[in-house]
Amino acid sequence: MTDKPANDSLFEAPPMAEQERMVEAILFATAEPVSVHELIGRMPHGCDPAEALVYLRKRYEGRGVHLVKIGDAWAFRTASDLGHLMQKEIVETRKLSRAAIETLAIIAYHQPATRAEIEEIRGVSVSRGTVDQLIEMEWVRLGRRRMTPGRPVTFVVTQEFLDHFGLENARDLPGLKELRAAGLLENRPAPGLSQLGQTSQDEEDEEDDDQTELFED
Amino acid sequence: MTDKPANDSLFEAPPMAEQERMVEAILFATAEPVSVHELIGRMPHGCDPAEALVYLRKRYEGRGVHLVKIGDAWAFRTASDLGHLMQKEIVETRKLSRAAIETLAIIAYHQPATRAEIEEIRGVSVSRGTVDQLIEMEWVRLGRRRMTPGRPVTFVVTQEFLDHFGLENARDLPGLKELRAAGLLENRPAPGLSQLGQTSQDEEDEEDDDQTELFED
Amino acid sequence: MTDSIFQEDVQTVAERQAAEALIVDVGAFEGPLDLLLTLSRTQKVDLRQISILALAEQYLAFVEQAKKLRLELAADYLVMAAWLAFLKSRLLLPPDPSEEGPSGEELAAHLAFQLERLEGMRKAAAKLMARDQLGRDFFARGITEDVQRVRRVTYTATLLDLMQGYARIRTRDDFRPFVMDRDAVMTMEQSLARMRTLIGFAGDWTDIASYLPEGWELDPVKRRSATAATFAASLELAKEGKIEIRQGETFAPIQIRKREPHDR
Repeated sequence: MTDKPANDSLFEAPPMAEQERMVEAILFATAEPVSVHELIGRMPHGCDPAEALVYLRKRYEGRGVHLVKIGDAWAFRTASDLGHLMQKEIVETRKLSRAAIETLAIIAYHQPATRAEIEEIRGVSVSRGTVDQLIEMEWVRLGRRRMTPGRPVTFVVTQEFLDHFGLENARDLPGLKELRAAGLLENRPAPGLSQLGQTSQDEEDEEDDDQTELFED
Repeated sequence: MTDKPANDSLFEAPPMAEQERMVEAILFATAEPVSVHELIGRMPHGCDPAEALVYLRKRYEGRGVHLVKIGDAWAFRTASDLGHLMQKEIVETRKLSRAAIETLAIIAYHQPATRAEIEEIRGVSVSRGTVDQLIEMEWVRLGRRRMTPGRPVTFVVTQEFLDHFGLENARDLPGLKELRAAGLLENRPAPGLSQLGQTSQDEEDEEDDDQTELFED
Repeated sequence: MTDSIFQEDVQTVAERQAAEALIVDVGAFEGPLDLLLTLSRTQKVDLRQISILALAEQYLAFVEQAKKLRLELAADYLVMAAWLAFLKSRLLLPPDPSEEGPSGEELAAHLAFQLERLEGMRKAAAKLMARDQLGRDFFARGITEDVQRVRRVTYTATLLDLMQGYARIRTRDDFRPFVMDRDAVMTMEQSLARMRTLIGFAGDWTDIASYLPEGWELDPVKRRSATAATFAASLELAKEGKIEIRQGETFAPIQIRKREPHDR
């Protein structure tokens, strides 16, 4: 690969080809994505796993196993066109209810999302069990509290969610651009008094602009 | 990815490169080594996994993971020279135990000091582990054997010790008077014990003299 | 049966659509917004071109039908019905300039937005679930190796710790209660017991130093303690009349010998 000598260190780091081998071994040994930070911690002083990952990813292009990025972590995953060979390995995931799937999608596309926002979008109250199930599956976790009256908790998707759906990050969600372009990811409060949903404090200012934008033409 | 679609036909097996990908993915994802027999069962009709394994094994030669044969089954294994990467080191800095500090202090103030002397000064027996720990830390090393009956080993402090504590010499350690001046000593010393930094050997000799004087004719 | 078909023909479009919607079980809807979205599909137009007025009428007809069939409708369906009735009146009546609040168009636009957004999320959810999934379409490593967590503990101490430690020992030494030195101390009782057994063999004058327990004479601390205890025991034995005791001069060795009974 490369004989690029070790730099940025007082100590001699192993050659890049060797670093690539090390990253390969570490990532092969685990089912969980490993962050660059952890790779640095486990490899000899002066190593540059970020660079090694670039070479390694290239090496596995088109192979039966791919190197994939999940958030700021990396993992080997089998090529999805070979999934049919792995019938034996299929892990039965719990069947999600329609409510759970919709709730998950709303959290993923609107994150961070409060329960009130989820309810407003779905037009029904969200049962406690639905969010709990998603949290239990480790696809959803609590985000920062919203800085609005009542300081409601927010929900965000996790690295496990990204890993499960083969997403590098939440920006890669399918159809995200189109939804955003259509203005459907804006939190638009109901005009005046409405039973259909609560206005979210922080978005109130944008109210007028949004509406004209969408319905002008 | 190859452009040849997976072929499940009875007559035409996928090209060897594709078979190699398949074997790679199966061995990667399966929880135990996989036999050629099982590979044949899982791959499309007409495949020759035995041949694919030959290519695959070659491909992984010198890599971070190797293709190895275990009995009549195959599996990927971490290259043996990289086994050390399967450790995650957590460095934890702890304060030295009271016993170790006291033992160290006695050695530093009284060096060279025998175990018996340390025990005499501390008033309790010194566990083997305590001295071993100090030696392992390279703060204490063995000195010359004492020329007394039993020729006991002595302990002295090391250069590493001096470096750690910023001392040029163990004699630079503050004496009892200075410790008191610094508020480190609250109790008044017993008469005759004000001199600190003397080796216990000296004290012993003096005691010896006193006693002989008293009891000899 | 044919009668009823002819009867249906006389129904208005809205009524027919409401009847169609009713084919779907009410329980299958996830709230009034979901029902509205389902009803809106009967308009067979893009959601952006939907007639909110027509939709409101469809919904109200649905609720009417449900009431006729004595179907139990959850409260939020009825709330929505009331709101849509209000919206319908706003949309039909010319705007009253004295009236406060948003116009019927604004309310309708928001409802259209909500329907479109819900539809958007439904489609997004479907796309998400259609993606290749871990453990179904692609797989993680099957044989994993445990990462050993090696806890390396480094110990440290400061010069202050060292000095305090030393000071602690020295000061403790100075004031250590007598009993703490047990192992280097010989009590008079111990010495007395020892001498009682040994004295029988001591017919001649013997230095009391020779009565010290074996090994104690090598250790200065032990020797001092044993010497004192032996001396005190000697005095006790002399007092009992068991031994005689003598010393040539000041600091000369103290000697003892057994006192024979006939000496009395």
